[in-house]
Amino acid sequence: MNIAFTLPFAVIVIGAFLAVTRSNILHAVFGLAISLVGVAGAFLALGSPFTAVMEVLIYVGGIAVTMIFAVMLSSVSSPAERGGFLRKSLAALVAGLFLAGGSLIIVNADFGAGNHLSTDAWSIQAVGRDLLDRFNLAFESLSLVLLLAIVGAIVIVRREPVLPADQDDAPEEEAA
Amino acid sequence: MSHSTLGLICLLAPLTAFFTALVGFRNNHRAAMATVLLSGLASALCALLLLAQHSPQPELVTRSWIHAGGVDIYFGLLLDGKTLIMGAVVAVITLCIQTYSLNYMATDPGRGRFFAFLALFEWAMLCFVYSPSLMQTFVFWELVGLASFFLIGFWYSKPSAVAAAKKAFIMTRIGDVGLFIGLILLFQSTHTLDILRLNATHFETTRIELITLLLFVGIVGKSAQFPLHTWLPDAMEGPTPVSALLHSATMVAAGVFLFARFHNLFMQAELTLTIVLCIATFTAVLSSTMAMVAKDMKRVLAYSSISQLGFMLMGLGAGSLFAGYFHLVTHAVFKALLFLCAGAYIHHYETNDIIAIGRAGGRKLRIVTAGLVIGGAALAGLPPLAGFFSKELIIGSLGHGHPRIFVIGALLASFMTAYYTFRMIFLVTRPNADSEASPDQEAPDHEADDHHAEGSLLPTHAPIVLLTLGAIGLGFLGDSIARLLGQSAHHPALAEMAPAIGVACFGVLLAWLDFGRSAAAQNGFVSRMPAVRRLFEQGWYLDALYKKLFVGLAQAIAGLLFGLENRGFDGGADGIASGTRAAGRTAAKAQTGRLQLYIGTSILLFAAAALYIGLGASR
Amino acid sequence: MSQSITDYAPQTITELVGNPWLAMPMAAGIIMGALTVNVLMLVWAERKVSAWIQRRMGPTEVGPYGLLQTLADMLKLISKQLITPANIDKPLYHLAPLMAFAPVVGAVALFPVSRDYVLLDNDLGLLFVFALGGMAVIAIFMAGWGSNNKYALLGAVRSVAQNISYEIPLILSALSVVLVVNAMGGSTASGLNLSHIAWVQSHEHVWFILLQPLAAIIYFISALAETNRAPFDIPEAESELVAGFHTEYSGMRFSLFFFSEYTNMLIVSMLAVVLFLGGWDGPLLPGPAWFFLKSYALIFVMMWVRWTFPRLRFDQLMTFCWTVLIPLSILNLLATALAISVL
Amino acid sequence: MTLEAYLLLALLLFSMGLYAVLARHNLIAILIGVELMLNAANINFLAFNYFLHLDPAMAQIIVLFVIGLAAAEAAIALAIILKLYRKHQSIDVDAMRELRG
Amino acid sequence: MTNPPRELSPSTEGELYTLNMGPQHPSMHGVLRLVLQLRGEQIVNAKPVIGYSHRAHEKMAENRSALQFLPNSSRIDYLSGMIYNLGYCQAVEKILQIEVPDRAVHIRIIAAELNRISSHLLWFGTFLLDLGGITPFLYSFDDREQILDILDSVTGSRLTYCYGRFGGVTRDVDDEFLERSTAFIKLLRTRLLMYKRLVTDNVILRERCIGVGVISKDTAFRFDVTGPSLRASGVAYDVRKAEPYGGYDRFDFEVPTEEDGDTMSRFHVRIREIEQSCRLIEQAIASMPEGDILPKKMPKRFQIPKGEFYFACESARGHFGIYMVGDGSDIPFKMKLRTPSFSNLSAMPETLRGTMLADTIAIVGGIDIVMPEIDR
Repeated sequence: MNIAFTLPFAVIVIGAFLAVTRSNILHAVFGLAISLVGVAGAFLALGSPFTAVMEVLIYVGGIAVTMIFAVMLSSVSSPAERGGFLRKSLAALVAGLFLAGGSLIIVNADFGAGNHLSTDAWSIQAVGRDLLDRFNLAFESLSLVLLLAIVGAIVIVRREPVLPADQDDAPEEEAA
Repeated sequence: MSHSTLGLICLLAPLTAFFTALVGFRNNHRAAMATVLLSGLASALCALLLLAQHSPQPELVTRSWIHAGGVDIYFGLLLDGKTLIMGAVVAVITLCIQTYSLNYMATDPGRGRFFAFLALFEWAMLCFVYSPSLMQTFVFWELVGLASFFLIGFWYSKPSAVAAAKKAFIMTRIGDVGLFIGLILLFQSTHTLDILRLNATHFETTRIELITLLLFVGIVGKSAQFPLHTWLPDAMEGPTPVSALLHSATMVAAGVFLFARFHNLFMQAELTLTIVLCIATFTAVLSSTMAMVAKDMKRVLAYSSISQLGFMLMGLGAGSLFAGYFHLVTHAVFKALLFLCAGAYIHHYETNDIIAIGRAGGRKLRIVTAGLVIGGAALAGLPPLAGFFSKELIIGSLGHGHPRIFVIGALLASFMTAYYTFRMIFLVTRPNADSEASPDQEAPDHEADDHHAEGSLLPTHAPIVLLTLGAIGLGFLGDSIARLLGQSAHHPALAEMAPAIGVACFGVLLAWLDFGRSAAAQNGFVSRMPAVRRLFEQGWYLDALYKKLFVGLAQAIAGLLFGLENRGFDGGADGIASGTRAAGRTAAKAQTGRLQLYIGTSILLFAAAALYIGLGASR
Repeated sequence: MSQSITDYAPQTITELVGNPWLAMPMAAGIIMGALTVNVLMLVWAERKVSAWIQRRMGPTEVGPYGLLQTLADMLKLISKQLITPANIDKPLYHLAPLMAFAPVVGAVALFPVSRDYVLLDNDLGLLFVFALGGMAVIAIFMAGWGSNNKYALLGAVRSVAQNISYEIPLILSALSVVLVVNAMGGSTASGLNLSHIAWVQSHEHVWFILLQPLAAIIYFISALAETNRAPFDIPEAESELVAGFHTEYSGMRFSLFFFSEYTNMLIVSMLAVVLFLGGWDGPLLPGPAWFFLKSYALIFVMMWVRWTFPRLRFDQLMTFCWTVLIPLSILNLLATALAISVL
Repeated sequence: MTLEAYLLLALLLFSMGLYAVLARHNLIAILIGVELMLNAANINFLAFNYFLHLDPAMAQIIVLFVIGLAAAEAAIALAIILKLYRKHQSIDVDAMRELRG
Repeated sequence: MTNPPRELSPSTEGELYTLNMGPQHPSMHGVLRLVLQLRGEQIVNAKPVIGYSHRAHEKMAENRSALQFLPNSSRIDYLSGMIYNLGYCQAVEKILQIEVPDRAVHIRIIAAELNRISSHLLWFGTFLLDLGGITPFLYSFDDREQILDILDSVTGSRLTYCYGRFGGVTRDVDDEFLERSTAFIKLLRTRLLMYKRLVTDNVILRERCIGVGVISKDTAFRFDVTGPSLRASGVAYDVRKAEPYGGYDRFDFEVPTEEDGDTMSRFHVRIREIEQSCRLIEQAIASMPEGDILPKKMPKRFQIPKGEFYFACESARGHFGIYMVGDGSDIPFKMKLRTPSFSNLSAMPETLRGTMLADTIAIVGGIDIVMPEIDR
């Protein structure tokens, strides 16, 4: 086996397994982070270091961390996984069916071009130029979407500033 | 320095100053003010240099932003006669006003922010003026509106200022919708954003009527023409330098400038031109009447702005680019002057009321009073001041091949302009404590304290003197401006000018009789007709009318629909509803509210479909 | 552009041993050895610098000038009993020090020590450094959460908020340098390549601190915050949070955090040298000498700052970042882009 | 390695994400599943590009867009989750059933 | 017994959490424990818990004679031990109406003011240490060390002095002591200039202190805040001026006040007090008379007459009061100490509410509490 494939493969699958099965939600998030590092490794192996770096920067450094924040701000203890077995087995059934069907398709399909690797030259400059030229509209829209998402997120979670409690809230001795 | 460098400095200096002042010097007012002032100076110098180096051919300095769909969207400068003159006017007047604000805002706690917004305003206006493309024009058209919103609402703790800012913003936005649709239609029919190419386009169809009308809607909003003019008097809630800026070289001028910019297009649309003439003439007369009774100095000037803008549009609509444009330039100068003078009075006497200012000894501010008189005379169109030449040209251009009604309207407005201007001047310079006139508010007594004497008066007086010189001398530069615009300057014969001079003189004379004489009642002839007076004072009840009209209209429509619904639909709907409800109750059982059930089902179905297609494909 | 994962094996060592898969652990070993020495020296230097600033002697007893004092301390830390607090989140608690430690080692390999010598020459070097730096945040969170200690948790939350916020001006200021590099160095090589950045400066005979003074200042301030150094040492503010996220760590685990913190100092200093101070460029002395001279000079400045200023408050720190540094760095980036497109 | 291997890896990752979305109670865990699925798609994009050598820059740009959208989606989703938590004192997906019939 | 904090509404309750700051915490100045209820980093409630170093000084005083209690007095507040020690002596002198010779009065003022400076210098260092500035701590300790040396040379101890005797002081000072004190004050003036340049004008320090922990005049009166903290709120109350004792009325000095009542004001007040103490010492040295240090005629036994007595002096932290009830025997029937840090600390819950966690450190550090003096 090729180590350039198996290493990311192992990391992705182990991480995803943790992310999917751990009932401690914080562990699940860390599992996700591990899995995403593996995905970045796969990107490297697929000849795209730039996206790999971006994956780590944005996903691991940004999204995973935001999730951890959300976990801490919401539930410290995860909700009990009650009514578990039926639900889990049903979900596993659906996912398994999906997996089986998908593999069937992949194995049977002919992707035409065989397995010769892409050696086409690309550079950051090319990516950048395409971003600002060919995909300019998508790029600008995405930036707008991001901006709106940030503003929207702030608006959604904003609450009225709670003023420091009044003097009356101080521990009083009156009942003593 | 090359044109592109000059142009870039001219545009970037205010932007840089804006950010530096707003972000960098948040707590350092002095540094913020200095930065903005320096940037204003740089811009003015560059704009003047550009003007001095002008070449007969339009020149483009641009940087591309996006190529998309075969269209090149770019930003930059278009240097031709129109933009160069207007750019210089904007930059110089802004510089004057910034200098003036040094004193005017000296003790305001938010002065750093104020100066930052001044810089933003200047930047937006300059970019708008020099714009080579529709895209840039529209972007900065809106930015001008935004900056004016910030400035009008500068004293944001004052509810009236906030309301005025909102009103200005929303009113102009109404016009902008029209403008936006017009621009899109324009782009759709020409497939270019380039203003030069646009102007060279010749339209065969009547579509141009629609386009220009829509553009004119935007101009009506921004240049405060009837029926969207009501925001402008309210915009007086901002600090006076802001009013000076709004009324002279920026904001309202943007509308007229847009008209001039697309003059070629407008010339192809007969119908639009007629509508423009009607609205402009009506606005000029209407707002003049309001100015005749206003006691608030800034309001008088505001109404006069509206009416002068009407004049400009009359000139442009009558087909004379030069006349309208010339009036735009001269008006910018003397209106800025008048506002700065008004600001000096208001700052000193802490009242807006003309009568109160006069009685408190307004004439003691000699330089300011001189500025007021000269600016007022220019506004009234007295020879040989700047306003005279441009107004003559407009009335002259109306005389050629247009219905008499427009000329009469223009003469009427001109007469009233002279009347109310000199009413204001006489009330300030020849106060008569015994007259019947009663001020709405008294000026606080300033004999005892002299805190106004603090600091140098130079920043107040220098711009006033400079603009006074401009108001005197600019009228004689008509030929060179015409040359820059590529138009021939025609000099109307004395016989043509006679009626205009006549009505102006008559207006002054009447003002003298009503206000100037030592025995004058100082109430004006209008007050002998109380109903008319109230009508004028209430701005022809337009604000109230709008409220009634739109609210009432909405209610009427709602009532109509209500009746229709009650009788027509309800019966049928009830029957359908009960059936639906029964069906719904059954179907709702499937709606478990369990998100994951939904997802699972949809995934399964999707997977089945994919499997079917996939297997089919691989077979 | 690179096409295989083996491209990320250190080139020089790969040439030596022949197998890229062998070269990676070897490089890691070499780097860790070097870093250990570096950290020992830095701790000693910190003590001596602080002593000098405070008019004390600093360590004098162990070894000449107390040089071996930190070695002794390290031995002590290693031999100490590992105290594991009760009710911790075990996997997170135990993994956190390693997570803090690993990315740091990876990042060091990317720096060009001289014109010819760089352990791992990569066209995206700059981005890799930032990406690896971003992973440190996770480690801090694991430590803070895993410790089951309120001070540690508060420290972790502060630290993460601070690191994420200050990463933005850090990257933006570095990006304006990248723009300059691309404008000056032609489009053949990537402006994100650290060797290339250094090469352009020596080739054009201009250090980017002269072209990008504002970016340099923003970078340095953000770097102080990224490494949690005073006056931004709020996550581990001793007087408020005892020791922040590593309150509950002792012995070897603590020393791993300590190790990564001091190595982080070295990394941001080296990055500053590459970005702004011409890398290995300098007269007379050989490249590596200049490179490390400049790096350690910057580290000295960081120590100097630490022993001079009091600490900011957390909200002041965030306000400073979001209202001053980020707008300024964006402006600087825009101005740079504009200047490049005009000139 | 072959294209099929990467496609299978992506499929596996996707299925795991799908399982998380279907089986977990915790809204954040569901979000984690969604992220896994998005990343599976990303692997597919790059794998197809690598093995069928299409336009090299294109696949990367698409992946960048996906990452950017994922960031936006995570921000909004987490904000909503927080709001739900404040309302229900729970982030159990079964607690959010106001829309049931 | 105090009640638990009132229940908050359920919607916010889940977001509050309790943080025990202290009794073992780097910046709780000994063994103060603050029970903080936090929302994020904002303090909703703060409750000081004291008593971790209670040593029953007051009870001890009721079981031994006044002379036997004398060494205890400087242990109450180990940072201004000299002032407490001399204050206790002056209290007994007031009860027994013992005349103190002029020279002893001068010496006492020099010693007490040196002690006040040393206390303020220590506060200066530790306050900045709390704010994260480590270096000033070592500088101010360096200066303080000289005071300790000077006082050591005449009293024989560095911290818990027992220099006072009823009627005077134990040992006469020599010229060397006076010269060293003069030299030290000269040095201190230059050092104060340096501190101003390096510390007081520092932007970060100002950001951390200005507007933080404002104690209004009203609040100060309600909680009986005293000392520099009171004067920082704009009240020019100083026992040395208000009820002159120990010869302070013979010397010229000012009571520095600030208006804002925030931590920065307290900082300034203390720094300016150091200057005033320097002035006092200089005057005392300049006008140092020759003569005895103990009165010629002394009672053999120090019997506390029947009745209630109160004596107050100004310690480095404020109004220090000694209340004694005598029954005619050697041993006081009852003694109660009114210590300034206690009342200053009692204003903390109200001051801390709504501030950030980091401000807690600045505020608690800024009022300069000494735990043994609170616990006694």
